[in-house]
Amino acid sequence: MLRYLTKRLMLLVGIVFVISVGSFYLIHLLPGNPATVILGFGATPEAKAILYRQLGLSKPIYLQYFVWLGNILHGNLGVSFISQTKVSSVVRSALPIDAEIIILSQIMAFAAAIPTAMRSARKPDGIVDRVLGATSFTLLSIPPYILIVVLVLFISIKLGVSGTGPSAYVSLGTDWITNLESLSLPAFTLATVSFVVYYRVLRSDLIATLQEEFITMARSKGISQRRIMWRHAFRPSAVALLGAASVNIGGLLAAGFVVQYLLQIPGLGYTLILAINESDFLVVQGIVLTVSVLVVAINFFFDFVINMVDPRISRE
Amino acid sequence: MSSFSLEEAALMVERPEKSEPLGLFFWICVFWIGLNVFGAIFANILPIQNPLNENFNAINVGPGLHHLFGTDDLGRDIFSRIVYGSRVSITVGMGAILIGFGVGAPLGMLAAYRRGRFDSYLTTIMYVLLAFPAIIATIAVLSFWTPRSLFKIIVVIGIASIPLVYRVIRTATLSVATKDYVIAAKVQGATDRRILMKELLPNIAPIAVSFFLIGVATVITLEGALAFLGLSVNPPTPSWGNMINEARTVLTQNVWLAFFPSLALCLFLIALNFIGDRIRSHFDVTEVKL
Amino acid sequence: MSDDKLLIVKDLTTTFATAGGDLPAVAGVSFDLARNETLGIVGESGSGKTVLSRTIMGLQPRVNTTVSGSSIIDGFEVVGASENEKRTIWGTEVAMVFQDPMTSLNPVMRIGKQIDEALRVRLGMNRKDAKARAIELLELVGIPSPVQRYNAYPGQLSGGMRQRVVIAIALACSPKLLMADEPTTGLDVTIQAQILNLLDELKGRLKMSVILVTHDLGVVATRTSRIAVMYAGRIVETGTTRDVFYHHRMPYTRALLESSPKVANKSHTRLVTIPGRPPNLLSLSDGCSFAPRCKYATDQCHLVRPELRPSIEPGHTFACWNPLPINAEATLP
Amino acid sequence: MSAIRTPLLRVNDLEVTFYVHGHAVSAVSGVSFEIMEGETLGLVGESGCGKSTTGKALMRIVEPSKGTVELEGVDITKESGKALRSARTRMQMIFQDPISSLNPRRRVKDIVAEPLDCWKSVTGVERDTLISDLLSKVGIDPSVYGNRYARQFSGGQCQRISIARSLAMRPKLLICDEMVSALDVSVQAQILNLLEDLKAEYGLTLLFIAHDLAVVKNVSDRVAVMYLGKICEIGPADTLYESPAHPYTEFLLGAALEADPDSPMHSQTLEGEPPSPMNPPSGCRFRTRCPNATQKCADEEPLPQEVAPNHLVSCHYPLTIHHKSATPITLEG
Repeated sequence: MLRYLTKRLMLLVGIVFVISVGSFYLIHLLPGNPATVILGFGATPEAKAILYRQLGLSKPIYLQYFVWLGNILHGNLGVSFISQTKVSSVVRSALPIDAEIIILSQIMAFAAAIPTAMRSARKPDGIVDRVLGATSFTLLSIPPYILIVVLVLFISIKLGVSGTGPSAYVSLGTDWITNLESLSLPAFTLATVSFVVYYRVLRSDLIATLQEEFITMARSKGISQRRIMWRHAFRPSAVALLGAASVNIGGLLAAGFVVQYLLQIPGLGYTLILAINESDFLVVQGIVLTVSVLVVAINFFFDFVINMVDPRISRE
Repeated sequence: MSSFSLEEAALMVERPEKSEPLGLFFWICVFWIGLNVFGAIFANILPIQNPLNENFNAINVGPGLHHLFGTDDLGRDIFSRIVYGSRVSITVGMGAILIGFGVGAPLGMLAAYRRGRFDSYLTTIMYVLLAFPAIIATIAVLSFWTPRSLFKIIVVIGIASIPLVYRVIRTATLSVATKDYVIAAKVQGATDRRILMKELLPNIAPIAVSFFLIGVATVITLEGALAFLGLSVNPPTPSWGNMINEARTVLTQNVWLAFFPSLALCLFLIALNFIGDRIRSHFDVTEVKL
Repeated sequence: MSDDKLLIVKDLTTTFATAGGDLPAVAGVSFDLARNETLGIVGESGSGKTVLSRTIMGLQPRVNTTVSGSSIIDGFEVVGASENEKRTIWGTEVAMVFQDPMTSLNPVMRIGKQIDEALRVRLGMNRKDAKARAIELLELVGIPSPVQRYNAYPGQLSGGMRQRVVIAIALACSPKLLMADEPTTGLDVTIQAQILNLLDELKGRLKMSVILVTHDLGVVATRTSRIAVMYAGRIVETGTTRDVFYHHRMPYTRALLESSPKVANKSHTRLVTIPGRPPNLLSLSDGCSFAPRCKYATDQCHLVRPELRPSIEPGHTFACWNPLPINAEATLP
Repeated sequence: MSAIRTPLLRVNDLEVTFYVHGHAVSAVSGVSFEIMEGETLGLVGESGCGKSTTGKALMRIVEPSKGTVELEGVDITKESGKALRSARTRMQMIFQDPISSLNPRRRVKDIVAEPLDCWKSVTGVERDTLISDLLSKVGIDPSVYGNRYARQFSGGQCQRISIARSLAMRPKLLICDEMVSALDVSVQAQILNLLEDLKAEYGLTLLFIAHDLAVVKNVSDRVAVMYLGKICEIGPADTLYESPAHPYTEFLLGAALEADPDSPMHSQTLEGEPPSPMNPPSGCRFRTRCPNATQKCADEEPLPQEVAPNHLVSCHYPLTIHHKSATPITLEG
């Protein structure tokens, strides 16, 4: 167990290193002078000189990386030359919104997927399973950006439910009820996207698990169906579910970006797109770095949990 | 001899036969994909209107005989825009996944067959790339790699899909490569090349085809998302994604504008996903979870 | 009279609905079992012995399965009982030791918890008592340092140790009938001997009846008092172990005994083989299922199925139109 | 059996080491034996003793870390590339799992023709006649089943097809790795008889690896017993079974179950389980379970010594040659 975690932790460090190099190098992949990229074409020579000093652009590239890395490690993501604000504070104000949407959506997705998958797995190819299967299959093929458009059209516009449409975002600190209202559609959309994946993965894994001999063994002990499902079948299958959740997280963030952008919710996604449109390079770099590291950290966390659930994994 | 042996019967006692027939809906889906691909390839030759042709006498017309799906706010024919728009979606979807398979599949097969150091190094590298949130990286690169073009989108998504394809193909090959018949072929004196082509490939083909189709569907979805974020091909070139994106601002005035491209996209995705899913269950490849 | 019968099986039939049609895995099996008796059920793969043992206790798969006939365990009719009703006898009246200890233990649950479970759910023990009892059981089945092993996962134990754990779980609620389905098939010979000795010893100590299901005649030869030989879902011969080995009448029993290689054979001894292969259960003829492979078969055998009929020894029955002659001497083929 | 024998295969000090999490595990540690032309050598042992690994190392399916394997005087461990591939065709191997030894997505004809196609040694017409001939020899009608896919066959038939495939290049040596252990007794007997027939017809030399002592005895001229990566006893089949010199062999024979109710119950069973090959005991590897072990067994590794002609044992205290009273067995037609 400890060996396994150490190994994974080393891999994590490696991945974060690659991400940092990638994010750093992003600017050099782009055509043109980095200073021009960051400041735009209309930049004054004075501004460029300041930037050169700040980023150490006259030094060799590996030294530039270490200067940059040193800054990052001190929580300094640079200062946006477009909005003149610290990138770290931009990230800090946007990040909680993403976190809230994702946590809400995951609670909904798990709450819906686990009981439905169990119900389906109990009688595969029964009526309930077929209906759920067809529903999940259709939902699988509806991209989140279409789903959110449909939801906005029907709930905010046709039904006129206030506080759910575009630009309706209210921060959690202001009023938590209106905050929840304003995030309900995005969270629901992401929940649907996740539900489909979780339901399908958990259902097929449960069906396989329920055919295992140890389930028959559990039956022969005379314990209840409910207990067999939760204690004997769900736990081994939870590994597959957690694995799916871990893989899902990257795509979920991206889907969250689109949804935020459409509803103008000032999370990382919306901020990122605005920054892209304004060619605010440092903000883009900061967000990409933050999100990447976050995804990797979440994956690591899931690894840890999976390892707790299934003792077989760390042994092989 | 009957084709059903007692040993198999004994197996069936424990696990019911899982191989499902392909069914009618499968063939409907195949037909639908074929139709879309046909339209995308021959859009210029087909008797449909010019998708860029603006007709100010027919703005925001509903579905009808003249304009099958109606027109948009510039009077352009939606039906023809959808047909032309499928070009972008299908090209990006197929192109990117072809890059992913072109690089990832041979590497995955080779790694699983060879094992040893080659496999462990390559798999570690791929694992690192896989942990890197590919979608975020795609957005980051595309946002600054201007001007955007179909080619660049395909290349970026294609490269991002390599580790995914690698992982799926490697896992699939691994489950086959340890079978005794592979050792048996080696013992017959078969070359590695022959083993890869004759013993391994036919057995991983169903998984590969299935994953290919589901991969195309995923990339098409992603292209749509990029279009929403303004990171895909630039208007006026139609794509399903940017058509929906443009239409959503006028949703209250003309629902058809968003409805038809959304429908085209969803139906295409359903067909792809269904075929992929059915191939997998038909060949009963449960070892690999896609 | 029926009081000393722990188990009465009558005309038990298990049919699976498959893609190829109805598959009669068990077709009209009847026998009974006295208290403290050990019965061996012998048959090749696909003969229905595993399905039979599961159907007896009502543990057959729940989907696409039809069961008819009767199986009464200590007065409880299993056939037709709901899962909830059957749960009242599972573990306490009848328990099962499964074939493959690799798959019959939950890989993500500590073995102690798997033993505890039955004690707590079925016997209502509290956590502490259940743990103490589980450790006792581990000790009973011969697991060294049971206190430490209590917290082990199945993956950390060898095959033989796992099978001991499976036995401990089966014995947790002191069942009256123990079904052992190929309990030693996957194990090495020396470990197999250990497990069989353990089962023998526990049977005597805990006063259980045992049904030992196996394909290996060597397993049942010295450890059972009676044997039932199965072929294509039916019992084709049954009697005391000695009668079946030495005075068998059914040609299939003879063939089975003849075709297994023996340690005492000289090297390069030619084995007697049964021509052909086991029948397809989906397309059985009306006659004797063994007829196509039987050298004594006549037209009657192909057309009419023989029912079990008595031989001269008490309790010895066989299903054959052209049985082997009565063999007075105790000899093996 | 001819009087003058030349060794076809000479294995000298073969070692195979696996790496598990960076730990060296010696699966085979210093195995030496010879197989004479036309002879069958049986290799028995319990799971994990390294018998299968030995078989695979001979063909270099797993790489030996040390030692030599000489086939007709040529050291295979030094070959590579085409020479190795060609050397492999002079030896062939049949595997335990008949189903997984055949590619389910290829036709029977193509499977049997695989070695011919690899080497392109024959013309199309020759190929077809050769395949038909081989399939008929193993009892599979080529005109009926030649075009079927392998997945449509039962275990016994798959094993027949495997045998046909292995004979296509007319090999000298056939390595049978547990080839009948997955089969039912009736089918097992058919395959064993077939193997003996083909051995005579093709002039084969066999290495027969199995865990079943009775099966090994039936086919082998000489038998080698393995324990934890080493051969502990090797000798002519009949004398080795009659009077084992190594305590482990005696335990193994004692644990083998005879299909006879009157066979003596062996009160003495081997206790415990084999130690892990990751950390084998010093000196004699069997000493941890051996009732006769002394300090000498822990300090010194016993070297093979001859207790009877051709009968070698690696034990400091070999059992004295005595004649066990064999179970009286009468053989009938």
